[in-house]
Amino acid sequence: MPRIVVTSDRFDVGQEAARLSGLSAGVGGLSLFIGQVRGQGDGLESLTLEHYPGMTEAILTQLGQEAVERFQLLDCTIIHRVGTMGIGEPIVFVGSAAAHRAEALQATAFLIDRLKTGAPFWKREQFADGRSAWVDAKAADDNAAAAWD
Amino acid sequence: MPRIVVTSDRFDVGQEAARLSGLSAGVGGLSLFIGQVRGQGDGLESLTLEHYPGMTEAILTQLGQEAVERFQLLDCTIIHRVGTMGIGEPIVFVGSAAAHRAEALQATAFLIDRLKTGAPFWKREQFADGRSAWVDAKAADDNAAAAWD
Amino acid sequence: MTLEVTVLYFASLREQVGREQDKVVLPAGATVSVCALLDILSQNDPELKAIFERMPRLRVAINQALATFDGVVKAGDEIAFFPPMTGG
Amino acid sequence: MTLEVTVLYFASLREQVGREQDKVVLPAGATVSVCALLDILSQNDPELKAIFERMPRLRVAINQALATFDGVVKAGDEIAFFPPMTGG
Repeated sequence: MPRIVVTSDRFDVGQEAARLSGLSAGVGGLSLFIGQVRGQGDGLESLTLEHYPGMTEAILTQLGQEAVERFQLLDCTIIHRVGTMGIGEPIVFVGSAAAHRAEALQATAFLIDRLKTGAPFWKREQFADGRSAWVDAKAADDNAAAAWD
Repeated sequence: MPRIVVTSDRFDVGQEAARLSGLSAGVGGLSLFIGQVRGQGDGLESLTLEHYPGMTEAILTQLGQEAVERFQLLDCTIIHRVGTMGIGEPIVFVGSAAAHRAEALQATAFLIDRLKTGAPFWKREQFADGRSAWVDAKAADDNAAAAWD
Repeated sequence: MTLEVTVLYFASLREQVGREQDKVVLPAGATVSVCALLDILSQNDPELKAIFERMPRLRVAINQALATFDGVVKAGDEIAFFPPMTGG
Repeated sequence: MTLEVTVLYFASLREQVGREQDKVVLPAGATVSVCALLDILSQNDPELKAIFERMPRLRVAINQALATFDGVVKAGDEIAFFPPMTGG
């Protein structure tokens, strides 16, 4: 069963890796991705993530199950934080465990690409000068997600 | 500077992730891969990794530098264990930090694909019945490495 | 049985609308699409109409699953409108 | 100055050879390729010749860098022979 967590708390990368690593003797490779708030040199100070409680968990569960089937994973994990996060703070964790590396690597890329435009999260940026704005959806992200269709 | 470690000790995934995460405010994505000894249901009990001291570190450093340039990484890490490891034990850690996810994900796939056939490590398998044999090189691994040429 | 549906707004849409949700009563006996629901909302509140018109990439979910604008809305459903998602 | 080179063997090759290294004295004045070095090793030790012949995918490194069999070997060099690598 995919491990799906939506939380305002930080996550522990070591613990998450240990869970995937210990799923079964058949695990040969883990692929982990961590997205964090990137300082862009434009005065950005923090991001606030809003989501649609209930739908978020449902979509992430479906996404995880799709990845398990498609890439023959032993399991996967998706953790997404909500609320306000400063520069350098983790936003999202995706992890895939498979018998072989190719499947694990592909599944993690699939999960993060699909999650960006397919799960009900919205980002707002706060700047040092007090400005604040919703982040626009990027066509490149739509293309990356569609490349897995 | 790529962090290159060849060791018989285990590594700490959380600490390695933290180093990459904290490199600079410009880090937006980390991609980590961990390879571990996979139980194959054929009586395999452990692997022993032999290497060519000196050349191993030189090759891994070159590989890391190539990844940093090619994928515009902020940095990367390669840790490879040597000696004898039981089923479920970690063998190799690869981590890449980039501004954006695509570069981090690609760099990690590049590093593990190239490392498998391009760095002087050799695996020997030990089985429960006392048998022991060197692992044959796989054509699929050569092809995966060559796909990055 | 009530013919009411719950309409939710998220992110920039929620901010523009100025509230998190509306309750809408569906016309009895009719099959109502998401498009028809948008018309009802727009008739009830001309400001909403203007907001929807300024948001060409509006997305919709019916009962927490992504849907299309010809999707059918039934009494008791939870319908959510929001801009393109920007997670990860 | 000595014309000696160090030859290292790794993994299954080391096991078959039964030792980790050889010292080889190069012929004075000649340019010696890796292929020529293999010939010298084979002449010195017929068992080595048989082992090399059984290993069609033999790899070579000169001074810890991967090399080809037409690579030039110089006095003082460290030449390593080994089977295809199987790391990761």
